[in-house]
This record gives sequence, structure tokens and C-alpha cells, in this order.
Amino acid sequence: MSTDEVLRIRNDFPVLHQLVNGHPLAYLDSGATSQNPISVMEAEQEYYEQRNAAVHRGAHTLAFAATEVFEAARATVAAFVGARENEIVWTSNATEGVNLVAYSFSNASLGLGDAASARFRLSAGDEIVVTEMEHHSNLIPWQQLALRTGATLRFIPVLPDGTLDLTAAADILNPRTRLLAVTHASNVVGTINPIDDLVALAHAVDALVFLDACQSAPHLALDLAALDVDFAVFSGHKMLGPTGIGVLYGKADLLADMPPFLTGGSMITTVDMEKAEFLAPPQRFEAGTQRISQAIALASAVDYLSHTGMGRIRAREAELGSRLVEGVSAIPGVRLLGPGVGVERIGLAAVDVAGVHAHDVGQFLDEAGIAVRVGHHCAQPLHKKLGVTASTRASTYLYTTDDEVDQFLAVLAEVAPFFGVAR
Amino acid sequence: MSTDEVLRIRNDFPVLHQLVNGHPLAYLDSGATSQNPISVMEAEQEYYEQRNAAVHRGAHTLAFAATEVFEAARATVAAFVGARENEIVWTSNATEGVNLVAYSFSNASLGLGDAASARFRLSAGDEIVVTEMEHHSNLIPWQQLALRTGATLRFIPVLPDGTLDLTAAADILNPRTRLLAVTHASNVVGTINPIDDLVALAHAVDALVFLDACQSAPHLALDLAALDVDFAVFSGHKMLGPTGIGVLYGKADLLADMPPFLTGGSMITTVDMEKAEFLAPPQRFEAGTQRISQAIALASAVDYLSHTGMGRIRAREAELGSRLVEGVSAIPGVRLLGPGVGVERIGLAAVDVAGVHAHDVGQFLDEAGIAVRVGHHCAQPLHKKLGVTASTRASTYLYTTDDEVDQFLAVLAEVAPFFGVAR
Amino acid sequence: MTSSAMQQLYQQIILDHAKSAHGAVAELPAISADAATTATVDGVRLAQSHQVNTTCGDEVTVRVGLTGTGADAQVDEFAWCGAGCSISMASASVLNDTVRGTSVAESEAMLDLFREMLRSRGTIEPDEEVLGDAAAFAGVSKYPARVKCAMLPWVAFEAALLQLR
Amino acid sequence: MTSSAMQQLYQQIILDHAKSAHGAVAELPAISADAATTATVDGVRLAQSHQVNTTCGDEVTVRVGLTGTGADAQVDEFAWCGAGCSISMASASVLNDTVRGTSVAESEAMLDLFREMLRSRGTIEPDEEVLGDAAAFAGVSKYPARVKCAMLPWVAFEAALLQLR
Ligand SMILES: Cc1ncc(COP(=O)(O)O)c(C=O)c1O
Ligand SMILES: Cc1ncc(COP(=O)(O)O)c(C=O)c1O
Repeated sequence: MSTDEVLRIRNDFPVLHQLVNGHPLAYLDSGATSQNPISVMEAEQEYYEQRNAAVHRGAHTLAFAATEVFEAARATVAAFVGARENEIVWTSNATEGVNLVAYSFSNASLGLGDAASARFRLSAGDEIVVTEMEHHSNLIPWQQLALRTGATLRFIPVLPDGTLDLTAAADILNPRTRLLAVTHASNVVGTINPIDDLVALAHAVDALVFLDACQSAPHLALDLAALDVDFAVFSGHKMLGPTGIGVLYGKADLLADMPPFLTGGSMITTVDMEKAEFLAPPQRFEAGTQRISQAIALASAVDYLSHTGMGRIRAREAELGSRLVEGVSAIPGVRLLGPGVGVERIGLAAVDVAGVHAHDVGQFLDEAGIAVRVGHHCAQPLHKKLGVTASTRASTYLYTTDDEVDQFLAVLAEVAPFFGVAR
Repeated sequence: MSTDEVLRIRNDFPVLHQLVNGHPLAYLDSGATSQNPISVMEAEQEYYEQRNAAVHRGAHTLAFAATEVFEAARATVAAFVGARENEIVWTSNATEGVNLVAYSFSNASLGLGDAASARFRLSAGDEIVVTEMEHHSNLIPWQQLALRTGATLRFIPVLPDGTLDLTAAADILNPRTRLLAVTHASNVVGTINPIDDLVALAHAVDALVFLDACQSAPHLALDLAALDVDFAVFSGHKMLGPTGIGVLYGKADLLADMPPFLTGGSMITTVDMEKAEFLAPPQRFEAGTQRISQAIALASAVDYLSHTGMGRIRAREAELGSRLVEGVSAIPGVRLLGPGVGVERIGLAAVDVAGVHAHDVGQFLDEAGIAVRVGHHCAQPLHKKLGVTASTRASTYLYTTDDEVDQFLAVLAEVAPFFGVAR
Repeated sequence: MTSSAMQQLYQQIILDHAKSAHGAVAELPAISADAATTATVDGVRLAQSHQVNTTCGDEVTVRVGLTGTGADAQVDEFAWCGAGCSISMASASVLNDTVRGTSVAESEAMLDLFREMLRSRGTIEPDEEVLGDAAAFAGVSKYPARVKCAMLPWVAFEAALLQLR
Repeated sequence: MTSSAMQQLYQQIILDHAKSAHGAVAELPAISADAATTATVDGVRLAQSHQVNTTCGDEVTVRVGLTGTGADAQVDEFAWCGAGCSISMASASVLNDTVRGTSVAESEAMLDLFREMLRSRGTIEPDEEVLGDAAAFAGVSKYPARVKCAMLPWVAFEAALLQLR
């Protein structure tokens, strides 16, 4: 991607063109949430101006038109990640998708669902495996599932270099393992985990694999069918879409056997006062009025990404990632969390400035118009493992310029001197 | 509200100004979902163009600005329904709010939460009471909660005239009752339930009251503190807001004692691999990246409603409701579901055209540009009780004109003749 | 107001079928107690399928009984019950008249033709010679939201046949 | 780049306090085993409060020990531990210097002044005579996102006092 192309792309993002504290904004927080191009906002507005109506249950012209675009959005997103339409369930965010599966499993464990749901029953003796690298959203729901069912939570350790300990993983995954939950790309150390290897290990012991694709779906060409994971989640707001929409992917045969999670309108066939019967997936998991305009906007975001080309975005972000990593590694007193130069990564780097708290680092950068994330990035266990409580993270996207990264590096280099930290 | 004022209001709603099947659209399906004024769309767009960022966890200028508007939205919505800010939890829709409480109670029943959570434990012998009038969203989650905990589900019957049997209610509510779930206004028969009486009955036996305010929050001045209900839910999309946002209200002391429902990022204080500690409400119940722009847009919708005046909207819709009810009552072969002329109602009427299936009625109306809802409106038990499987529902809002209601009535009168149904 | 569009959609044939509903029975209890949907009674292989249109709640249950096997098998018995709009009810009635007594191969060919017509969004002119009363549903193809209604009994029929493969 | 705005926010006094952190201890174990947060030891009434800034995870625990009662009660003991940004750590250090040995009434008055200054969005010129080193936090009031950091130890102090009412 040429500099010109990046600049052209930036024109589609009004929010990027503003001054912050007198400096042009350098938005390096796309790992937390990305920005929306005009076309996404327009897709949503067009929906409200032309065809807003309740989907799937209206019989009038508007309702039909709304249902059509809503389901077309599902098809678009399904195609984007190598899934079939009935394997895509809308959620509010990735977090809700993790909870959906965890609660569906606990419902199965309580004997809800039909006979086929029994395959998801968990009880004492069963094991759920996560990694020390997980975002809280792909950790706490599994802790809670373990608490609800009596299953044991185990975890694959992170090595001092910030990668997963695959040797330990091979030991930890065993015939008692029912599910492995793992992130595709880390939101802290920026590396891409060897999902193929982990899927092979897990499937060899008949465990299901739940993939947190929050940091991969936006940044690389994701093919869930090829990865052969059983479930996956990602969030719209991290991939040029609006807030309030996320996606759960589940293999069709699994979703078909799972008991519902949220219940209510639009997910039933027949209801009487005592009991209800439920629709097939994905509707079974979509209770109440759906995030219609958000799904449509997410499809528009996916169109924008596809049009730009996920391969090219991936390559561009690899460049930005290297630039970041090389840059921070050259600053005295700044420690990069996780693997260093040369390791494949997304466009993201988290650092610790010795002697200066991340919040102060963030403030100093913000004063120069540079927006980064500071704190534990919802990954307290990983930070602890790496020996810090908080870090400063810069993260890029297709609209990030080399200049922005360079500015970040320049101002970061001034932090320790300003705070009077001896080198 | 004068005709001129209604016409002025309509100018704020672009979607209303279109032809459907060659006729000007008469949108009489606001009970399913309402339309968005320009100001609401603009509020959302402004957010994305000026300050989109992750809230509550970012330390940069944009993140702070986003957090401020997001929390200001909560304050606006809280004030609109007579609640305090920490009593307002964002959800995707009303349905999710019902599930939130139902799952929090089952978590408490499984021993999760702290000592204070024990007050929400349910087990065999406990009773949950709903009414036969409920929308599936305020019925099935309670059925499922009963299934999960062993509690018994009981129900307050609907009388042949479509109102609740209060005599029976007084019998049914007893010291074993833990919760009464009831709708404020019916989405089928259009009547407003005597919540004061029901709250008195429930509180007398120490049962909690869960109010479905989906059909009241948009249409009348709602004061939850004055009603003294313990929980309430409503949806943004029914009150001029976008899809993807709903509200759960809970009395502060109840929310404070409830275990979390969805878990993940942004709702914790400290996390290690084994366990997590949770924030106070409302954050405890808001896991993952929130529906930020949707909350802001909902606050803008609430501003629009407040500016127009809920008292005036209520009065206007009472007029429209009477017009509907008087009109349909005068058409031979058309049966109004629920109480007739003279009974206080929201601007909504559901009818059965003898001998013609509701779907055909809807099609006939749609051909004339009139958008109504046909089917069971997610209230199968109520339809069954009233002796029909489906009905045709016209529902109004502040932008509805008398003419639209009259057109509906005129075309409705032609249905039976067209389908050759003898009168 | 009773526009010609409405008359095109609700052709008299459709309204008539909806009213008389050939082959409809009040109830079709499950074929067996254990939720199996096939059985063989007196040499007739029976199968049954229940379909619901989730948009509006219309329901149709179709039971077929075949004699013979393979493509030569004959639709010897046919019965249905249901509740729904005039389009779905008329369609079930027409289905009854169309497939009763035909071979499985013939009825499947008819099903394909019917589906093709309905999905054509008004572009296929139906051959009345071949389709008979089913041709009256051509107008439905211009109402994509109603295609499901017209297809509902046919889908139930198809699903029942599939179980007897 | 080290703009004057940054120098205004991070006054040298703040950076110095953050580094030396008067009164900080490495750990403050819970006052009692059963999660009670008050106790009386040798006539000194102790209370402790732990506060977390949920935006960034900063934590401060403050322990106070009072002798005497009512408004005349004296802050006889003060200790804190915590981890966080320079503003919250400096603020705890300044709090230590400010309230140790004062009466409850005096310390509460100071707390009110400090809070008022921080909430003023830069409109209140602090009285250095009264506030002492705490006046150095005036610049923080222009950064609403950081007000929480500066207030964190003071809120913990306030919460601890409240328990001894
Ligand atoms: C009375 C009532 N309750 C609950 C709901 C469910 O609302 P939602 O689908 O927005 O969750 C609705 C609307 O569909 C309703 O009318
Ligand atoms: C790796 C990872 N997992 C999960 C999440 C949670 O996503 P959300 O907050 O949109 O549910 C995030 C983002 O915050 C993330 O980076």
C-alpha cells in the first residue's frame, strides 16, 4: 500500500482529521476500537431513512426490505470469514459471543435442550483450557462456566518471551479436555498464535476449539472453515464497524445441538405458558429485536475491507508493526512486551517505560495528539506474567501512516527524560 | 397536538416520506419498531465523526470525550424514567434485560456472587408469577429460569375482555412468590395494567416486581421510582432510537447484591487465572465494549421526546387510540381484541377479520401503502386465550396522522368483501 | 382500492382453493409415539413433515404414503392439515390435487417447476397445461415475502419424500 | 514537545513526591481476618479503605488511626500503599504530609478545598498558604480525566474516616 493510498483511505475517515491539544490527531488505538469510514455511516443512515422496520416478523414492504438487507449482511460477513450463513450469530460484541457459548453449555449441563444437547454437558472431572494470554473476555466467562458446572479450568502458560508454551499445551490437553479457548492474535504482545497446531492438539483429544478472533478478523484474511475451529467471535467496532455488534461463529452441527442462551421473541416456533420450542440456528440464538442497522453497517465495513483487500491490509500492518517494534526497541529504557524484531505480528506493540507509569506515558503522548491505550488492556494475567501491571500500547490500522508511528516513537523517546527517570 | 404540529414532526422523519406500492406510506407499525428523527441519526454520526473511542478504559482525549457523552447519555435516560444513573444498565434490547435478571438469579441460585447474592436464590417451592398477557420476551426467560432452578412458574389469567384477572392475582401472589413479571402496557390489547395494585400485592408478600415497560416508556411519562417496581426494561428502537440498545432498570440496592450475568472486559476490578472480582453496578453488568453510539443516540431520542413532552404525546396517542378503536368497532366482521371503546389505551389496536387470515389482511393493507403488523406479535398465549392464532395490529406514534388511521380503517373495511367473506 | 395487483396475487382459483381446501384433515397425529416420522402400514410407506413459516406462524403438516420404490413409487396417500393464510392453504389444496396418484418422479418434477416459477420474481410465464391450478400462483412470485407461504406445503411434501428415499 | 502544558500538569513538586512517596509502605494487610475494615488497637481507632481507579487500575489503600472522638479527634496514624501513576502516588504522599497530626475537622476541610480545586477545571487559583504542596495539583483540574487520579488517595482517606464516624 503506497503512502498515497493510505492518504486516500484517510479521506474516508472524518474523525482522523482533527486537532488534539493543538496537534493533528495520531490515532494509534485501533486495537481498542477502530474508526468508521463515511460509507459505513451512510449505510446505517440509508437504512433508517429508507427501510427501518422489524425484521423476520413483519409482513409489510418495509419489513420485508429490512429483512432482506439484514440477512444479506449476514451473508456478507459469513463470506468474509469463510463461514456459511447459518453459522453466523449476531451478538452485541465478542464478549457476548463468548458468554453465549458458555451459558449454552451450562444450560446443557443443567439438562436443558434436547437429547442432542447432552454432548455439551460439563461436570466435575471435565476440563476447560484457556491460555495465560487471553483477554478477560475470553477468560472470565470460562471461569464462570467452570464455577457453574464443577469443571476445572486449566491454562496454557505464556513463556517469558510472550509466546504460548506449546510443549506444555501438548501435556495440558488431554481426554478430559472439553474445550480450548484461545486468542488468534494477542491484543498485548501482537503475535499470531499457531492455531493449526492447537486445533490439531485439541481435536486429537476430542476437545472443541473456541477462537477469539477479535484481533485477527480486522487485520488478516480469516478463513474459519480452513482453520477448522469450532467456534469464533469477533467485534464489529474493531473492524471499521459501529459499536453494538459482534459475531459468534459456530459450526452448523454444533449450533444445531446447543440449547438457547437468551430467550424471548423471534427465536421460537410455538409457545404456551409452560414451555417454548425454539427455532433452528442462527435465529435460536437471536432473541428479541436484533441489531439491524448495526449488522448492515458491519456488512458495509466488511465490504470496505474486502474492497481494499485483506491481504494488502495484512501486509501493510506487518510493515507498521515492524516499524513500531524496531522503533521502540531502539529507545533506551523502553521495554517491548513480547517477542521482538523479526517475529510475525499485527500492527501493535505494547511497551513499558522503566520508572514511568503507563498512565503518565499516555498523558504525555496525548498532549502531543497521540492516542494510545494505557493500562492492562483487559489482560491482567498476561501483564502479571510479564512482570508489569500496566503498559502503553500503540496499535495501527489501514489508515495509519508511517509518520504517525514515527511521531509516536519520537514522543515516546522524550518520556523518560521528562519524568526525570535515570537511564 | 395540532395537525400542523404533527406535520411538523413528520418532517423530522425522512423514512415517512416515501411511496409504498404507489401510495404514500402510512406507517402503523411503531409498536414493533419506531422511526428515527434526523436529530438521532445526527447524534450518532457526530459521535463517529468527532470522538469515537473505547470508553472507560482509554486515557486519551478522544476516549475521555467518548466516556463523557456515553455517561451523559445514561444520565439523560435515567432522568427520563425517574431513575438514578447507577440504576440504568445498557443492554441490546429489552429481551436481554429480562434475561440478565433471570440469569443473575440463576447464578445466585448456583451459589455464585457474594453473601448478599443469597437473597436471589431460587429453588423448588419458590414461585415466579407472570401473566397470560406477556410478550414472549417477558415469559420464556422466566420459564427457563424456573427450569434451571426448580422454581414453579404460575400465571395471572387474562379475562375474556383482555384485562388481567386481579382477583385471581390476589390469590396467586403468596409468600412463596419471589418475583412477579408483568407488562405495563400490552402490545396486543393496548391497555395499561394497574401496576400500582400489582406492586402492592407483590410487595405485600415480599415478591419483587419486574416491569416490561417496552410499550409504556415510549408512550407515556414513566416514573419508575414512583411506580416502585424493582426492575424494568425497555428498548431504544421503540422510542425513536436505534436498534441494538435497550435499558434495564434495577433498584440500586438490588443491582448491588446481584451476581454478574455477562462477564469479560470492563466489568472487573482484578483478575487472575482462577478468579475475577467485579465492579459495582452498572459496570458490573456491562461486559465488553458497550453500545456507545447507540446509547448516545437513545439519549438524543429521549431529548426529542422530552422536548415534545411525554404528557402531550400520551394525550395525542389516546386520541389516535380512540379513533382506531371506534373505527374498527364500526366495521362489520372485524373483531377488536381486548377492551373496546372508552377504556384507556395506548395508540394501538389489534383486530381479527372473520374468515380472513391476518397475513392476507396485512398484504391487502400493504398494497395500499399501509404498514401494519400481522401474526401473534410474540404473544401466542394471549392470542390463544382470546381464541385466535393471529391478528392484525395497527400502532401509532407521535408522527401518526388522523388521516393515516382513517386510511387504515377504510382499507380494512374492504378486506372482507375482497376475500369474498360473507358478513 | 382492490387494485388489480391484489387481484393478480389473489386469483379467484386461489381464493376458491383456500376456502374448500382439498385433502385437508382436522388433525394429523404423529406417525409414531417415539417421534419417528416414517412408518410402513399395509405395505404403504408413510412419512410426515411439519413445517412452520416463522415470519407469520403458518403451519402445515403433510403426510404421504408411497407404494413401490425408487422413481416408480406412486404417491398413493396424501393428507395434510394446517392453519395459515389463503396462499399457503390454497397451495396445500393444489398440491393435494397435483400429486395424489402421480409417481414420485412426476411429483418432484412438478415441485421443481413450481419452485422455479415462484422464485422467478414474475419473469416466468407459467405453463397452465403442465401446472394446472398451480399456475395461479405465478402472481405470488412478484411478492418475495409470500413465496414462503406458497412453498410451505410443498416443502413439507419434499421433506416427507426425502425421508422415504 | 515537552510543552508547558505538561510542565504545568506535572509540576516538579508532583514528580518529586511521586518519587519519594512519603508515608508509603510496601503492604497494608487487611485490618482483620473477617474483612472488617475497622479495629481499635491501644486506644487508637483504626480504619482502612482500598480504592481502585477503574479506568487505569491504579490502587491505593489508606489506613488512618484516630485518637479522641468527634470533630476533635486527631489523625494520629496514617499509612498508605499503592501502585499507580505519578499523580495518584504524589497525591497520596502529599495527603500523608497534609493530614498527619491534624484534627479530623481540619483534614476534612482540607479535603473539601482540594476537591473543589480539582473540580474547578482550572478556574480556582489555589491558596498555597492553606493547601501547601497540595496546591501543586491545580494544573490537574484542567485534565478532567486525571482528577480521579489525584482524588484517589483522598477518597480512600474520606472512606476510612467515614467508617469511624
Ligand atoms: C411488550 C413488549 N415486551 C417486550 C418486547 C421485546 O422487545 P425487544 O424485541 O426490543 O427486546 C416487545 C417488543 O417487541 C414488547 O412489545
Ligand atoms: C483479543 C480480544 N478479545 C476480546 C476483546 C473483547 O471485545 P469486545 O469488548 O468488543 O467484546 C478484545 C477487545 O477489547 C480483544 O482485543
